[in-house]
Amino acid sequence: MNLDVLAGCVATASCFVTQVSTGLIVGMLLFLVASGLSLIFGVLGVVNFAHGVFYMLGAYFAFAAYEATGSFVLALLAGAAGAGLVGIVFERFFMSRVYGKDLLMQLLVCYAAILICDDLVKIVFGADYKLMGMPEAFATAPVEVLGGFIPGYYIFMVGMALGIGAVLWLGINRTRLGKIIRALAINPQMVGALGINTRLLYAGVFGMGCVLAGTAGALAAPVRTLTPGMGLSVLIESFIVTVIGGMGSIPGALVAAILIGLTRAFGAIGFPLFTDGLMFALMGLVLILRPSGLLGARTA
Amino acid sequence: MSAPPNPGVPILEVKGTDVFYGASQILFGIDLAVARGQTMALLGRNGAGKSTTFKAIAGIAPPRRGQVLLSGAAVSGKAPYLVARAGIGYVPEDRQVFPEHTVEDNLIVGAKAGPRGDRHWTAERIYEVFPLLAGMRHRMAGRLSGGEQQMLTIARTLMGNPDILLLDEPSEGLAPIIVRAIGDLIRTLRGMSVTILIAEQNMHFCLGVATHATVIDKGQVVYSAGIDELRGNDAILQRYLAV
Amino acid sequence: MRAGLMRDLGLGLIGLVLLLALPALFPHPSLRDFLIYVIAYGLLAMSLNLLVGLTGLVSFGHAAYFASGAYVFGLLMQGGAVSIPVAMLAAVGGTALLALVIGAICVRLKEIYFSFITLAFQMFIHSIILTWVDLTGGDQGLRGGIPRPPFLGIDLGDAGTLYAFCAVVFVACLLVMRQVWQSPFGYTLRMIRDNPARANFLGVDVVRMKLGVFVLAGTMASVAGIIMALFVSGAFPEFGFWTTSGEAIFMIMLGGTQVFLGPVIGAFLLQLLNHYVTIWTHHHGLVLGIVILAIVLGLRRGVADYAMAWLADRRAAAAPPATPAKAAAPAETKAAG
Amino acid sequence: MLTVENLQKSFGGVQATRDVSLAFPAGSLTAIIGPNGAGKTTFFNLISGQIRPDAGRVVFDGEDVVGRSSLEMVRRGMARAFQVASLFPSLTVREALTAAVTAHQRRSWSLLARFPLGQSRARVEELLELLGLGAKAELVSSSLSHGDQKLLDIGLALAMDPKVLLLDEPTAGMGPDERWRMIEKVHHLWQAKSLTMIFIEHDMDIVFKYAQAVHVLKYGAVLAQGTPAEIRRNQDVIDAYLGTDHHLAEGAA
Amino acid sequence: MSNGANVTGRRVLLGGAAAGAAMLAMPRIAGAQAKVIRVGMPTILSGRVAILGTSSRAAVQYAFGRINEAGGLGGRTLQLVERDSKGRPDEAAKVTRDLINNDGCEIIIDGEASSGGFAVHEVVRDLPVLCIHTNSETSSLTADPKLHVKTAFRCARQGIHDAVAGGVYASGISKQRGLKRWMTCSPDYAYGRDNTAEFLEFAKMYDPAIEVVDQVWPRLFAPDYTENITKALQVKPQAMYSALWGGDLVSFIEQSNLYRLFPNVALFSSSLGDPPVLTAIKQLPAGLHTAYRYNRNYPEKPANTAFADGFTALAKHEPTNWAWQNYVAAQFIAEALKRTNGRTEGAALAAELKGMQISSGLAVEEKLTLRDTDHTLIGYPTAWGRTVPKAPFVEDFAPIPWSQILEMETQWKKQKGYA
Repeated sequence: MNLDVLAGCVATASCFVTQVSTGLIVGMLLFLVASGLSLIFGVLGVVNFAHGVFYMLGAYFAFAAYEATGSFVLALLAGAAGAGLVGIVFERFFMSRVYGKDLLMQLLVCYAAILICDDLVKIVFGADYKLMGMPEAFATAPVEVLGGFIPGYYIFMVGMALGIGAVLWLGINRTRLGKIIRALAINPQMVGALGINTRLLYAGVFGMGCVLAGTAGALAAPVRTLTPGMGLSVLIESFIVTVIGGMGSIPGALVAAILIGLTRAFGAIGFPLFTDGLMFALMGLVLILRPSGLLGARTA
Repeated sequence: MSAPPNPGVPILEVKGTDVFYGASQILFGIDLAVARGQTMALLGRNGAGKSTTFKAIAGIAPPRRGQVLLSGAAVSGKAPYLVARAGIGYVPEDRQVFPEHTVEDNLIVGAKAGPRGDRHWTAERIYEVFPLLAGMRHRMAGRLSGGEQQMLTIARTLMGNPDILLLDEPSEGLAPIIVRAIGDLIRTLRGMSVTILIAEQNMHFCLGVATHATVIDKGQVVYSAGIDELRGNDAILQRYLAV
Repeated sequence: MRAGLMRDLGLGLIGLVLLLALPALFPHPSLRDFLIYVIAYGLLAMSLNLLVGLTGLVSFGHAAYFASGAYVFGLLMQGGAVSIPVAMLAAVGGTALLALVIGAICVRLKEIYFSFITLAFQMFIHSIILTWVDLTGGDQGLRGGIPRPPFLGIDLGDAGTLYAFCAVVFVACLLVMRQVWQSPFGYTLRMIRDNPARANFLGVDVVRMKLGVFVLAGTMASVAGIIMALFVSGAFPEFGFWTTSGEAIFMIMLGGTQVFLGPVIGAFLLQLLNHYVTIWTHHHGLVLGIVILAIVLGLRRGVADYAMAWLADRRAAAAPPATPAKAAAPAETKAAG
Repeated sequence: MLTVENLQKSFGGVQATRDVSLAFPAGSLTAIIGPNGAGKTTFFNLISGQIRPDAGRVVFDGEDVVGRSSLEMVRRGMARAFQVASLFPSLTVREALTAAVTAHQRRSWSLLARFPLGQSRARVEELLELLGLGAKAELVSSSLSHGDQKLLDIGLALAMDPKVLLLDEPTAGMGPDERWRMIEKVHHLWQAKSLTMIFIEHDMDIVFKYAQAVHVLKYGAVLAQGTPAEIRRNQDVIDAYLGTDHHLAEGAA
Repeated sequence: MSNGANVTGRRVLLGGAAAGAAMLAMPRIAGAQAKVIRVGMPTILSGRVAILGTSSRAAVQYAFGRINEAGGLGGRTLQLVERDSKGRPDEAAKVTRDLINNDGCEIIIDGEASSGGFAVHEVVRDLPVLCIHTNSETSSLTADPKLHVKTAFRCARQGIHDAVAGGVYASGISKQRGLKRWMTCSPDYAYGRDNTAEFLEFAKMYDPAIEVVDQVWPRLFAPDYTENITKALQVKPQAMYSALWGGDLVSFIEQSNLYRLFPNVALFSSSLGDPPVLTAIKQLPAGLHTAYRYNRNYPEKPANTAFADGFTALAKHEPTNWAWQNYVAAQFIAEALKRTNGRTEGAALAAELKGMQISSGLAVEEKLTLRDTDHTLIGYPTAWGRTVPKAPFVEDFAPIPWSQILEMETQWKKQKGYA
């Protein structure tokens, strides 16, 4: 433990700025993945244990598109859309058959999806490490803010994530479609009786959740190594975020992701030996004190 | 309301409908017709098959035999949402409002064009007809009383501009005084020539609001007539409605 | 019910004789290895099913107790101060204590939150194993093998004796679990599984009952861990990783949760599947995934449960329409009408 | 047997129970009526220990029991049945009753014995006979008819050998004939076991025919209490609940 | 794809009628005169480190293929049977037993990472066939006499050798450039911690001016290292040591590039010099220091280049560190079999392998030796070099003399109580 250093960092503008930005950088990709997880749980009531797969697929699709076209914009779109499409197929053909069944059935379908997709990625892309490479536009020196440094790509990444989060929030709370989706979460039969195609909507929401994970994967592809099975550690972290924030709550996912990000950023300064433990401890504490999470509505 | 394509044809027709749940048969050849502007009461004891008839019409419990026709076109076999789009506005029992939506958002979720693209029910028009809801438009629906929720569910379904409104047990579980207010509302809608089919156990309620009545028992239609005729038929009232 | 007990003891004895006879009839070491694997993972799956199938508690973190049994046992044996039976008792007792502490927190949570917190504790224990390198050897596990000094004239260094020992322990544990399954305790757990709130209103202390079975399941899992440690002569952090819990869950789903021996059948099938799939292809993830999908979406339940339901259907079809079918109709009418 | 004094409870600012004081003498049969949302079920939850009141006293069998858990209330002799039958779907009727009796006998922890325990048998047979479910003892609970499910729910409560039995809408969801059969049975049980019974009911015909006393709740407060005849004439009750056009108010039953 | 899968007549399955299908294999054609000598390989073929197994497998297949094409060993051919342990040590133990007991493998090449390696080691103690560990770098596996197994050898780099070499090299640079403030960033598990501690021990021994100002321990397989990198920005060390490897190292370097970390901090990496890592990194900064893992230009010998070309043709990528280790192990096995005239008993082969020397393109001088005292490989390249952005990615290899390494190793063993 090193509280003096921690206090010193908080008091120094350059360190504070850098570490806060670190927290956001770490937190924002987690937020994208976790918000997809939360959206799916909130509306469909299922836990998508295969969510990491869509993060991985987003990264690989982006990688493939970037290799083929050299366009970063196309790569992002390919990652998001590809993950979304696979998500819709997965929902329609597999996941939708275990709605309302017990948790274990859903767990196993997801487990199967993880096994199959990891193997398929290995067959198609190989077992070796891949990296998409940084687009030219971002190959600049980090931006200096109050003596702290923030890489340009990360500013873009955090901006994208926040923007997507804002659009998601507005979409769910302000648009008619969003209101219908919230209604679907509460009472799907009734929504159907009002003339709305609930199956299509379920697939759409599941796909949207996967688009969020895929976008995160695509955004990560320039800076994180691609390997089969790369979704796992992201899945576990985004689970922690979802549980802390409250299953089904997207604002909760944002708060928890930032919380985790800052915990890691300042934990690295103050408690370098226990940074990961802090995350688990935080989750355990939340589960014990407030099982439905910080902003979760459903009671446990 | 704009006129349906074939004015001579009943808006809703149920023909020889059998419904099964698993191996057990619930409905045995139900025949039912509702003409434009009627308020038809579907009467019967608990378990007689009223809700199942409604579910068969709404596409939730698809008939194994028989047909459901809307203005002469078959809707049976379609998914519930397609039945709703075809113009059947189904209000299930138990007042299923979206509790964490405001009153207005409940209406917005229900809003859709009618089967012929008509949109004569708007939120503003709803508030005229349901003045009680107007004052609560920003209230969470879950905070409304049982009677207010019942009105909201009816209003929400009207927002979909249906050709016919199906009300399943609108008086169930409500205090007698609220039941009367719901009755007043239905009479108002009747006055606006909205076609309505009501399933009820509460005979007295129905006698006050309906123009026609069909009585079912053990999954079969046993009587169908104008409401005044039923009122005078003590045999039917005694035998099937246990009054 | 004396008769039931005697019958179970008899069946247990027959099972044990079969288990012991198999390697004698087909004297090939790989059969023995295979069966020990089935025994260890079967026991783990059976113990998990006390929670999942009997009590309705879906634990995602059951492997923690498997690992705890293996590590405590392995460390005591490497310490060299105690004999195998003493180390086994200590490992089981230590794990019971661990399960008591963790369970006291976990069983208060419901449904998916229970699953999550058990998972969290498992990750916590796994990370302790990984980071406490001085004690556990970290990611490399307990190095240097686990000594198997003879006790009471039994030498577990001999592969045949080790197998026989494992088989006896296995059958003994099955009998213990069978007794739990058929006891008033077991039936009270079924009440909790079906409807905990109602059980509470019938004077059942739901939280304490859950804690009781949680500890019991933990101790049984620790025995499985001990068998595994004896067999591979080591203990590894993977024993306590979520994938081990996941496999145990898959075994009970594969075999069936409502038939007593379902999980063992699942363990057997999964080991068989794993064994052959890894031999014939390096895309075993692909194959295993497809098999899982086929079972979950095709059978929609474990094979033992499926077989039982199928038998029940056949019997129902053979007999004249039974009362249950008639009685069911009005209930459904009501639910629907 | 049971008295409550000045009971208060609010949920997130909404007063669900306001200053409720009621008394239920030993061996009485009392109905609680009121419009939806009047706080009837909340009242049951408060006295059975499921939720803790904000203020007030619950005196059960001469002792203040506020704050006791529902578990303890059951053990002290307060059992309840539910509006929607609350059963153990996968257990047979006999298994469910036996397990309930075993729990009542504090033998749930028996690990060494086999189920069913010998000492529960006579009691289970008695319950089966009392409920008239003997012929259906081996059926799985979930396959029972609606009425039998409600009956079994009451039977589970009776297995607790209660002093006070709370019934939440025992006739809910039944047809007219079935309703009368059900209430006859309940009435019979009340007489046979000399219980103190409190039931929530919407069917005024049943209430006025069987209840010895009627308590009317509205918006969480006591609107009226008295004999059925008094309640039927009570103008407040007519205004708030029965309404003037109710055929019962005109005395037609 | 799978070689082991296409074996015919390998096994016959009988479903046991009694206790629900029993598994049983027909006794194989055993003994010294079988036409084919089967070599089993438990390794990791799935998950994040699948490349470890795929490249190990390819290397052995390449070596066996060349031996078999040249007529085999006295008319007998070598055949590899590999099995995926999925990275689980207990699974590694199980498949190893199975390879020996069931598939008729008479020799084991243990292609597991360290943890699996210890598990396989214990199996070999039970079933004494010849086993060569090819991927475990943990020193204690062979250095600790308590763990000694008569028929087990290690044909892989050893942590302690690397640590001495790294210490010698790093201290040279630090003295020359005045690098006093050091930081470490290594994965939080036994290998990462041991490797880092040993490196620092020797670096400080040779240059006492070195001061470790901070250490960070990211989780193994962590996707993101930003908090560790920005920590380095705050600490401002002059040099950094990292035991990160594989995909983790690729992420770490690329993420550090975003912060322009390396122009200001001299990186010393134990694992950067591995071709798959070097080729995966899109913007490899120049001048990073790395230990040799594999390089087609070093040692500068035709045999090495031939191996690189041959392997690449088969595996479709450059050889990895694991590839050369397995390739060399296959050569040792072939030589031992030659000397035993095809006898495959573990004891007989072990007797030959003790102290065996072979000429190899991978030897830093002439020969590679399996040291008889502790059954471990010496004489392999322990050089350090500097990165350049384009192929061959690492240049200026500075060899560290084995005499110096062996001297330090002896001291270390005494200190540990191993000798």
